[in-house]
Amino acid sequence: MNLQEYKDILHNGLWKQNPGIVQLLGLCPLLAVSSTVVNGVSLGLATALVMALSSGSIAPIRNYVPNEIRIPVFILIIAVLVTVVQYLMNAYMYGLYVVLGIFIPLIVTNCIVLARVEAFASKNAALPSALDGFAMGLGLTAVLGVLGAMREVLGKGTLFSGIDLALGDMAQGWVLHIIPDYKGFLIAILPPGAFIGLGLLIAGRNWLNLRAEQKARSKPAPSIAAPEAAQG
Amino acid sequence: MRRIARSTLQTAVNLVFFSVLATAILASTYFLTRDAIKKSEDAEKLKLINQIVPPALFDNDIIRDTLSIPANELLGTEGDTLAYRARLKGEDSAVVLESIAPDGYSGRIRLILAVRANGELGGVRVVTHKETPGLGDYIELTKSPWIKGFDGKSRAVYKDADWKVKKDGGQFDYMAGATITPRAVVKAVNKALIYFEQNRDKLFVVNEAQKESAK
Amino acid sequence: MISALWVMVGISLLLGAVLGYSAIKFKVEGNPLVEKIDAVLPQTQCGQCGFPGCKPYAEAIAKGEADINKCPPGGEEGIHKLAELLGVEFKPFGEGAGPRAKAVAFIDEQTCIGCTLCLQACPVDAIAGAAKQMHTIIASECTGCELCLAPCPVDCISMQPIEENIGNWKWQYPAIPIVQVNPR
Amino acid sequence: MWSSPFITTPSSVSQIMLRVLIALIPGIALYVWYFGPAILVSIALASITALATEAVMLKLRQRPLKPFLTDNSALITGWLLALSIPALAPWWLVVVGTAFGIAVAKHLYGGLGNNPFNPAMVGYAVLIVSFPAHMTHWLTPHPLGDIVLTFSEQMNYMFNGVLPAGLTLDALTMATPLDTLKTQLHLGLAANDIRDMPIYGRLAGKGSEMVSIGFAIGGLYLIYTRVINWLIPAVFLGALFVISGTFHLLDPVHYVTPMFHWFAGAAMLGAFFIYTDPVGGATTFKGRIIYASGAALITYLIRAFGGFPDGIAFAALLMNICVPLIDIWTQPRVFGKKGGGK
Amino acid sequence: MRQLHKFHGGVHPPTHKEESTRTPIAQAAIPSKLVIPLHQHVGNRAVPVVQVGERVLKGQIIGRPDGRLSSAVHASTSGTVSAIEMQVVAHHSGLPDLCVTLIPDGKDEWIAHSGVDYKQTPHTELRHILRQAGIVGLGGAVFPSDMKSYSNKHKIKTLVLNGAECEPYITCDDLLMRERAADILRGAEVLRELLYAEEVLIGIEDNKPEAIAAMRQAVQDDKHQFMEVIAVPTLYPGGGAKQLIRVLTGIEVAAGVRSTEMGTQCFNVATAYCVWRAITFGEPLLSRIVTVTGNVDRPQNYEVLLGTPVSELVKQAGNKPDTNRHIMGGPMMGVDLPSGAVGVTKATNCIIEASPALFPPPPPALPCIRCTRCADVCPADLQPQELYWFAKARDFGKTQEYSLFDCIECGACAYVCPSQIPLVQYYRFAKSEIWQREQEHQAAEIARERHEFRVLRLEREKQEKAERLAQKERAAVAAKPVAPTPAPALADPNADPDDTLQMRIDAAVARAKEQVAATEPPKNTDALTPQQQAEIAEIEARRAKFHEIASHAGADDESPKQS
Repeated sequence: MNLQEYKDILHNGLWKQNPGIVQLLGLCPLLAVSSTVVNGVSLGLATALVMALSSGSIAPIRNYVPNEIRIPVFILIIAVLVTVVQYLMNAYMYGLYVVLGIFIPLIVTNCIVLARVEAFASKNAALPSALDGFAMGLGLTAVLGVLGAMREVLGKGTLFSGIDLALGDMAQGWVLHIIPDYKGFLIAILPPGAFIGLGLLIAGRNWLNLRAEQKARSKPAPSIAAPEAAQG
Repeated sequence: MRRIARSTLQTAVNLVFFSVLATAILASTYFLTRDAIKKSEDAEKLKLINQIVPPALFDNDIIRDTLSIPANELLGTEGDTLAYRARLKGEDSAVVLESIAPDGYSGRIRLILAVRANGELGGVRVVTHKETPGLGDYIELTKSPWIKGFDGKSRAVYKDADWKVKKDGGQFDYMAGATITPRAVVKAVNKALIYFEQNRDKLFVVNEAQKESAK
Repeated sequence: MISALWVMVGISLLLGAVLGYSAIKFKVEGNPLVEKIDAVLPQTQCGQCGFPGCKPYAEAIAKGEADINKCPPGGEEGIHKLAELLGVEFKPFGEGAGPRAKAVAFIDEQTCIGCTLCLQACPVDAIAGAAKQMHTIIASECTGCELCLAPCPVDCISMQPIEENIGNWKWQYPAIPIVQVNPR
Repeated sequence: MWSSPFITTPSSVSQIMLRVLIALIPGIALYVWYFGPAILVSIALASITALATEAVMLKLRQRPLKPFLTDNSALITGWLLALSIPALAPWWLVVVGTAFGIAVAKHLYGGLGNNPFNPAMVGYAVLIVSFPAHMTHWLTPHPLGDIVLTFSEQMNYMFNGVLPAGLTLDALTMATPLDTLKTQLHLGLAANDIRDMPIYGRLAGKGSEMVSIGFAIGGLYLIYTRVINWLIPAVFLGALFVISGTFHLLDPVHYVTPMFHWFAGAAMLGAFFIYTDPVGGATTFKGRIIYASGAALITYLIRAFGGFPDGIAFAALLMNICVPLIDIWTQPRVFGKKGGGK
Repeated sequence: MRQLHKFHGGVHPPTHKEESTRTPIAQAAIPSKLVIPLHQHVGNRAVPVVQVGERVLKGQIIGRPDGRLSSAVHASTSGTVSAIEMQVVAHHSGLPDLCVTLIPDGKDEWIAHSGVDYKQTPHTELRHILRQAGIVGLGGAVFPSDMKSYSNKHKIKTLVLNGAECEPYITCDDLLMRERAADILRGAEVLRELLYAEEVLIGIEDNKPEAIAAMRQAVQDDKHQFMEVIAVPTLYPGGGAKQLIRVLTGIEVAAGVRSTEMGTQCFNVATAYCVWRAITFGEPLLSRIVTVTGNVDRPQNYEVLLGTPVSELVKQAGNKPDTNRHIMGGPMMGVDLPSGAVGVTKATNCIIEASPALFPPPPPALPCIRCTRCADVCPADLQPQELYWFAKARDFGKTQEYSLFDCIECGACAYVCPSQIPLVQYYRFAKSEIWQREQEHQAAEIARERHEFRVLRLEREKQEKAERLAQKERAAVAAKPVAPTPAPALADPNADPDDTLQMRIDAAVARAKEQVAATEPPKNTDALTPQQQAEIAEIEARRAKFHEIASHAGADDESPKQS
């Protein structure tokens, strides 16, 4: 594994195969908790942590797991890691734990976690696997953050509301009121806003990609080989 | 046939190995975080209570100084609820009650309210509700300060007729277009105060369990 | 705590047993995917994909050894069909590997010496003739694969594009002048 | 080469849409008569917003402006939206709703003809979800309100949010007849007693019932000029009548008469102008029956049991989603073939 | 009064029939040249049987029918064949097809011909006469009438005679019925006999009262007992065969079903007229009635020799300078002719001279708003808006699911479309794409089979060769003392060892090069034994045959132009 390959892994997770807006995996929590930046980023980071841990821990044992029980064992490991994260959050970030609620345990069933384990960690060494899991998680976090910001600003006129839940009381004053005396555009906060926002994000990414492609076509550039996309 | 049996056994043993490993990890995390979780939960509860019963009003362990109240019509409850008692230097200062307003626009509204020993309201907060977002949800403190209008009110000053929204001739504000929700809340708070009046003596009784834990 | 452990052990014993049993019992042989891919390919048997015929290419795709954009006679539409069938992304033809205009081979009979080399090259037996006798392409059977061009020692075979006539003429896609999307 | 047929009827999309606009006029006239001219400002504002949004979106999508700006479809969206929301609404309410409808519900789906949902109803849904409080301030009809705002006073409120001194919104506005009915039923009153309240007229709400009649007249004109098919309005009103009638007969204390349901709220507007929107509507004969009766059922369920006072818009959107499926399953029998559908 | 039925949909375009019905049918002048396409009918193109420079007589066959489904083509007047070549014909594509150009000598000299008494003649012979006379459906479908005039073991109850003529502008059948009703009915009687039909129903749209009256009079005069003239409501496309059968009998003939299977058959009135002329007088189909209307001074019906160039025909009606195109057929289903030079064919019922004022170019199409006006008027009960949607998206599978091939391309949908979408064009596009795909698919199937067979064959040959070698060895071992082995057969080139083959090729290459250098005649066939010459002749014949197969591949009507 050379540096370029690590770079590719990062590029894949954050942009090329972004789970949120390219692979469209794990949309249920994505849509449900992205009503504010803090919620979105927190769940995103929790997911990234789980993904890095699960990919990183499954990769070294991948050769010892018989094929018949591959999926059960993977799920088992993911479930354990998620529960550990859940306990930790319950203990040390209780406010956030309450806000994110059911979506923390639901990380287990978030298909992006299993998808990366299956597609990448079961074929690669521990370090790149952990990086891949983390990069994918970061990609998801980025989408959650941006979507959360869009919805929060439009819906409430604030940014980082609830940041004290994640970082403690000292962060209480960090909330930005972007638009003072804002009436609130509720649909942005409500579930439809999540769908519309995600649609716009996907469109935006495709547009950027198309533009980059056109630029590349006008002056041929060396194509970057990338690991195959995970499907499912 | 032997091949199948062997494969079956092998796979089962493999899976058992992994699950025992997983259980062990889980168990250890559980024990490591158990106390911290308990502490955070209590801290969170205290935070909520502090909103309606300022810390200056009590010096007891209010989280543990509880009384179980069976289902009651005035409180709108349908099962046992807990009342938290605040005491300052041994004197009863306030009680925190749970109440349910059954007739919100879209279902029940769960409230907690603090009543001071003198019958004044320490404050009211909405715990859960399903009112229309943007219309009936101004009863939440995060959306509007409306709920603070209850602070300091008592049945000594406001008679039954006053415990209504202004539109119906009472004393309480409401927002145009959403009157059902505040009506329900005002009604529920008034009934909870009546309950307090009727059961005042019972509410502050120190039960045995409390005595034990106070030691 | 202990009970939790027993539950886990019990469940994993049971599930592991079931999985181990079914892994042997319900093993699936063969690969129906190859047939499906082969049905999409145009059957020119031209070998332009680098495989000796359509079926071998289909097998290679099914195994994941070959890209889906290696079949010029199938055109972009063929790639789209393969992409859909396999659930992968569309991949355009590489530089200069695109499909050419449909054509049939034609033997210049004045030059043909009747060597039968083209007969042996033709994957669909579309050339009629025998040794020392001049050969002729049966145009209706010719797939336009061009495999006969190279072996001909006297270069008497050429590809003749199929011209448009009343018989094979097609209605054009109606042009809608109103949608003037600038080519981007 | 030019291909047959070489002749066509002189009809055009623009003309069809214009007829729909014309058909809205009787209802609007009665609206002005009973509720004052504020609605005209709303309509004008919605029209300008609709055209401006349409133009911007066309430009962004690199489509020619002229044929689409003159097809009158954007105007219909604007007018229907303005008629669906309270006339005495702040100006930005109309603007946000119309712009959202045209930009998101119409152009992001591909513009005229490609929108699965009725853009006006999407705009309405967004508004009622986002700004429910503003969507409850309906003007009191002329014969009821003691205070009548002048035109300039209405404008002042819409654009500056300032009411004449000493007046509150409460004094000028009221809940809709459907909303009032719902509230009062909630408070335990019987339907009959509620209907005796002064805000109700012979059929439904005072004033608004006349507006409904105006829309019905316009709708009949559309059927007469064959701009719309008679089937959808007929089935919708018929189904609404049957459903509400059944409930009314079973329990007259809690369920009002079918007539009330016909003339209250947006039922007439929906029957003739919203459900008949061809783009998102069912196209087969059987499909239209399913579509319209489904809309009637959803409308009634929302009115009688739901969280919103009226259900026309949500019924339209929900049935819009079902249209592709309905159309697939109700394909008519092809000439000479046995059996229909697939 | 007969109970009439209805078909779904239909439109009422302005008829424009009055213009061309004011004067009786005129005889068009013999033009300066005739361009007679050899493919004027459904089926295989006729094969030319005359030579350039040959003098032909009126009624002489110049193209013989080729194959079962085909029809003869005749010289419309006497004259000299000046060319047999590819020329632009009356077809949507604007592409050329094989035509015979005839320069009339003005004598209009008939070839010897005579008719038969149909009652005394076997049916097979009657059909043969029709085929040799080039009789095809003159309503526009140009299906060979001989193929339509037997019942295929089905019991035919009703013969429908189509005089509806529903398309605007066209009045040729109207005038024919007014002026030649008796012959039409006699032709119909022949067809009825051929089909053993119980009754003949003659459907005429009620906007042609004179024709109805004339036909009724003729029925009475000739005492046709199985015939009835029925006025049907004027509604386009009521003159479509399926629609007329539906209106008159209530029977719906689905796409892909022969009407004979449903017990009916339908002929155009003009076809019936030609049948009568062909049987009783031996006159082949040489001319037809053509309405010349639109942007001309004197709209009128002409009896026109087949092959008359359109521009020469319209000159007789007084063409106007602002004419920008000629439409063959009606405005709903007609063909925009690629040029005025194309000859009138058996399908040419009408020539509409179009000007921008008369037929303004279509305005730009707007998106479909699913108003379903098209579905309301579709006579085939289709959902044109769905078909359009899928055809536009090139989702051809879906178009077939929505019964694209039941579309009769009547144009009613496009006529009413408020968005001015060229719907029919989309359907034609989708249909021709599907046809092509179908052909390609079949070709791929055949190629696969042939390839698999080849692989099998090579395998087998290899095996056989090995076996033969083994056998030979055994035989050699066994027969060594007796006799030398016979020389190996030279006939099987595959059995030759590769090196000898290579040697022979090299020799051949050298020979070929020599030939080219010496520019010898292509066949080095001097000094050959008669046997060799016979062999060569046989090879040549085979080659010619292959060549023919090769050049006719794919399209059954392609000329041998590849060589």
